[in-house]
Amino acid sequence: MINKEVQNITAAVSYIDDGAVILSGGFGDAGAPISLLEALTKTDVKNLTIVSNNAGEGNYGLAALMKSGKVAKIICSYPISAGSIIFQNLYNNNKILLDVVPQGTLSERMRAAGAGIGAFFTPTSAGTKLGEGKETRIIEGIEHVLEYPLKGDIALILAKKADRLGNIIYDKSARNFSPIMAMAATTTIVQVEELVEVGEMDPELIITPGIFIDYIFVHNK
Amino acid sequence: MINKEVQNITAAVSYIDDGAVILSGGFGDAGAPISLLEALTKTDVKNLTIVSNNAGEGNYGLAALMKSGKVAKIICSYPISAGSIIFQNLYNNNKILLDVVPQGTLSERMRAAGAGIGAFFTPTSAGTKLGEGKETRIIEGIEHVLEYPLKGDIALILAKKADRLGNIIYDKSARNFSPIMAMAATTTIVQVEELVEVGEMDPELIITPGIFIDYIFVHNK
Amino acid sequence: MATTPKIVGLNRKQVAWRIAQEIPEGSYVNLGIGSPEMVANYIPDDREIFFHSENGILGMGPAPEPGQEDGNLINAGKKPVTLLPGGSYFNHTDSFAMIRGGHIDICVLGAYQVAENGDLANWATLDTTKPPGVGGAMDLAIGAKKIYIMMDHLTKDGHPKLMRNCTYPHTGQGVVKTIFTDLAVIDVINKKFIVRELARGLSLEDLQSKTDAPLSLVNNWLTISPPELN
Amino acid sequence: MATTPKIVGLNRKQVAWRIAQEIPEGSYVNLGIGSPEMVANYIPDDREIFFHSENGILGMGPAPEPGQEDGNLINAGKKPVTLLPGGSYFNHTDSFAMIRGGHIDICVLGAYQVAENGDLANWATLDTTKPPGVGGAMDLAIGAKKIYIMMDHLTKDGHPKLMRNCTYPHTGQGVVKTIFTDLAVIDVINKKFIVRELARGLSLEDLQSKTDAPLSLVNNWLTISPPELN
Repeated sequence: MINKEVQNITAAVSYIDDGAVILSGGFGDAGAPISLLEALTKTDVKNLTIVSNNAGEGNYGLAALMKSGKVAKIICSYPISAGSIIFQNLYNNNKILLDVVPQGTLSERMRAAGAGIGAFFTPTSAGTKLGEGKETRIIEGIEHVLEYPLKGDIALILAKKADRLGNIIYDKSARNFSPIMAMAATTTIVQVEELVEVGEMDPELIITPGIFIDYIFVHNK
Repeated sequence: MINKEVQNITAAVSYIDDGAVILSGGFGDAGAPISLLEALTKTDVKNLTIVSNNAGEGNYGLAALMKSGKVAKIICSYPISAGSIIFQNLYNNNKILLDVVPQGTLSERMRAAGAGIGAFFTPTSAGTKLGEGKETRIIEGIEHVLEYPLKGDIALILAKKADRLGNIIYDKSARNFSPIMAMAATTTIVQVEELVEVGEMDPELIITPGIFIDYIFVHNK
Repeated sequence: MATTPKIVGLNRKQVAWRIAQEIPEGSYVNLGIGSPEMVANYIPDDREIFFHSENGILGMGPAPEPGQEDGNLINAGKKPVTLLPGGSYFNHTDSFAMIRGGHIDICVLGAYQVAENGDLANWATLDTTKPPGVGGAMDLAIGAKKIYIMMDHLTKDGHPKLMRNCTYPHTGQGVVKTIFTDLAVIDVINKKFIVRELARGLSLEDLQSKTDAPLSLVNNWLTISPPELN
Repeated sequence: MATTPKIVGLNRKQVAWRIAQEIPEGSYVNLGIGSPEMVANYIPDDREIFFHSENGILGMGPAPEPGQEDGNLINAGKKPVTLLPGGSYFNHTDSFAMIRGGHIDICVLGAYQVAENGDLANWATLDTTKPPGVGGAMDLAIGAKKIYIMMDHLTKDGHPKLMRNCTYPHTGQGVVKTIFTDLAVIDVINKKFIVRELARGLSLEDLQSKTDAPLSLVNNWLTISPPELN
């Protein structure tokens, strides 16, 4: 019988290796897998690349992981939230690399990785500093830039409920990047509030089918 | 107060002009907007291009529309179902143009139209007859072909329930192409079984938000 | 006595009010982070408008009552919001498909500068000591059917923000449709600034003196007549 | 007495059984229209396998009881199916994202021809009088992690189907992993056909005489030992 649940959080993050590209869910705190990120802080892995919309806030979650020195690079759309002090200190001291990607392009590049699209032309960033150096093409009279898939070794995401097969549902706007990151990573680890029986979730309502989920960590057990 | 419901089926199809590109939902009969297609048969429009997975079956729905002589061209993945007699007769008599597109590419091209993607590279059809004449590129060692968006003037789709704002849900595998076609057309007309009050549908369960829906025809009224 | 140097200008709430009047019933609207969020407060009661938030919400409602905040229901500025009946949730990629695919009717954004050809600069200054951050600005700029700009006519230092050419980094090229400032309503038409409304008592000459690019005034121009809002 | 010309060969059900044994627990599997659908009938009872259908189903179950058919719950062959507990529905684009994105572990397809380099021909014949139709075959061919082919070793006319080069139009290039025929189990390794199992009593020479491309036999080859299935 398939059971994707891991027994503890140490096991959940044991699948992450040095140098991994980690897709970290959430928009601000909504949907951020805080516990998984903090468990990762306690491991020996290093030289991580983080892909996430923001660069952490305060001293917890992603910010704590960055503070631990394990993050060599962050790929994100908006690292300048008022609370992103740890990131900004690291950046100012040249302790972390930053790649800023427009939010829709960030999301679409991960979708391309998950959907087997080799590259795509988007009008976003054409003619701007963020489009500099990229291949461009005029399509239907509009300048587009060519963007490539952004694939993760690991996705760390947060959800509301899972079953043992890895079917998951989210809560309100905490859904945000997670369904796409789950598709775009080789291995996806989800932190959920509740494990339910197989068949308990409405099949019309399952947002991420188990095919995209590898390990489930139930947080409030 | 917004109300996207039309009062009768004649009004529903009155938005369709000569030469329109119509995205017609369904996989076989599941999700096919049979009544809308048949109502269209009774209008004076002509020279239509139909985009649909199949080429109709029997004498009803899409097959009836083709039989009426209104369809100049069909873009589909699989027009050779056993029951597609009307299409096959038209094709054999050079009365209809056919463009065969791999099913995933058909769907992805419509998604690109709906999502503002200018073009995309896909490995599907590379090195095959269906990839002939297309721009190709080797990405990560794999040959890809460049595909362009497939936009509709009109989408005709079937759903289970709608509210007056155009939020809709589908039934089981009848969902298939409809959510994507609704995004990819300038004007989307949905045939539904039931109109429900605003707020009655679970916001987590709404598959196509009203932003993609222009007109609602309630079939079993 | 408190003084304000702009005796004829609209205050921020009045600019938000003016923009709200411009939004027809049934519109799907994205309001940028900051001042543009105020536009939602001034939509006429009899108009049904749908607010989109790029983090995956359509049908976003106002801030919740104190104590009713839900950390999983926030807007693009990461502030607690509510969902109206008929609202829905979707993932980020679908949300930006709505934006990039031209499904959002109107997006109201702030700006550092707008050029007469419609170029928009609102994501980065010339200060390179701070890390850059773009968020969804570039996607919104190229994606929404109409880009409305809500901004002060001049910078805090008194420099013009309506320019012949943007000196700040571009967010998008030729994307701005209309600019709503404390002093005027200005359309971008054929790469020119065309003034269609002026604050009470303001002349085109006054406005031109505060504007880098040349302005034209339409014949049937109006005076902006906002209600008192404090 | 009924006669069958292939006295050593497996029947269709036995080939389906053989493929079913090859599918590990937890696999996400797409079965092509036609004979490959039979594979689902022979999955060992203690193995949990998830069947994907390209029209937007994961966790597809067997055909419903007579009278329980639902026209909105059909498989890729448009035949009524059921949904198992834990199954889910999604749109066509998401379904092909699963396929093209390499999330399907195994896809079992029929074929007109397979070439020794793994090229697959299964969507069109050389008959140009009929309209073409490809369905999802090309997406499945390039997308699934492993492509298994279920086919007769020879055409009905006695021509080989395992070829040096496909003479029929390609579905995909270099995509086939393993071919299961009524006579053998053959892997495609480094652009060569490597036989690893033979039907009872069959020699490699017998098999080579029915095959266009050269065959090699692994040292530890096995005899296929299916149960009786009629």
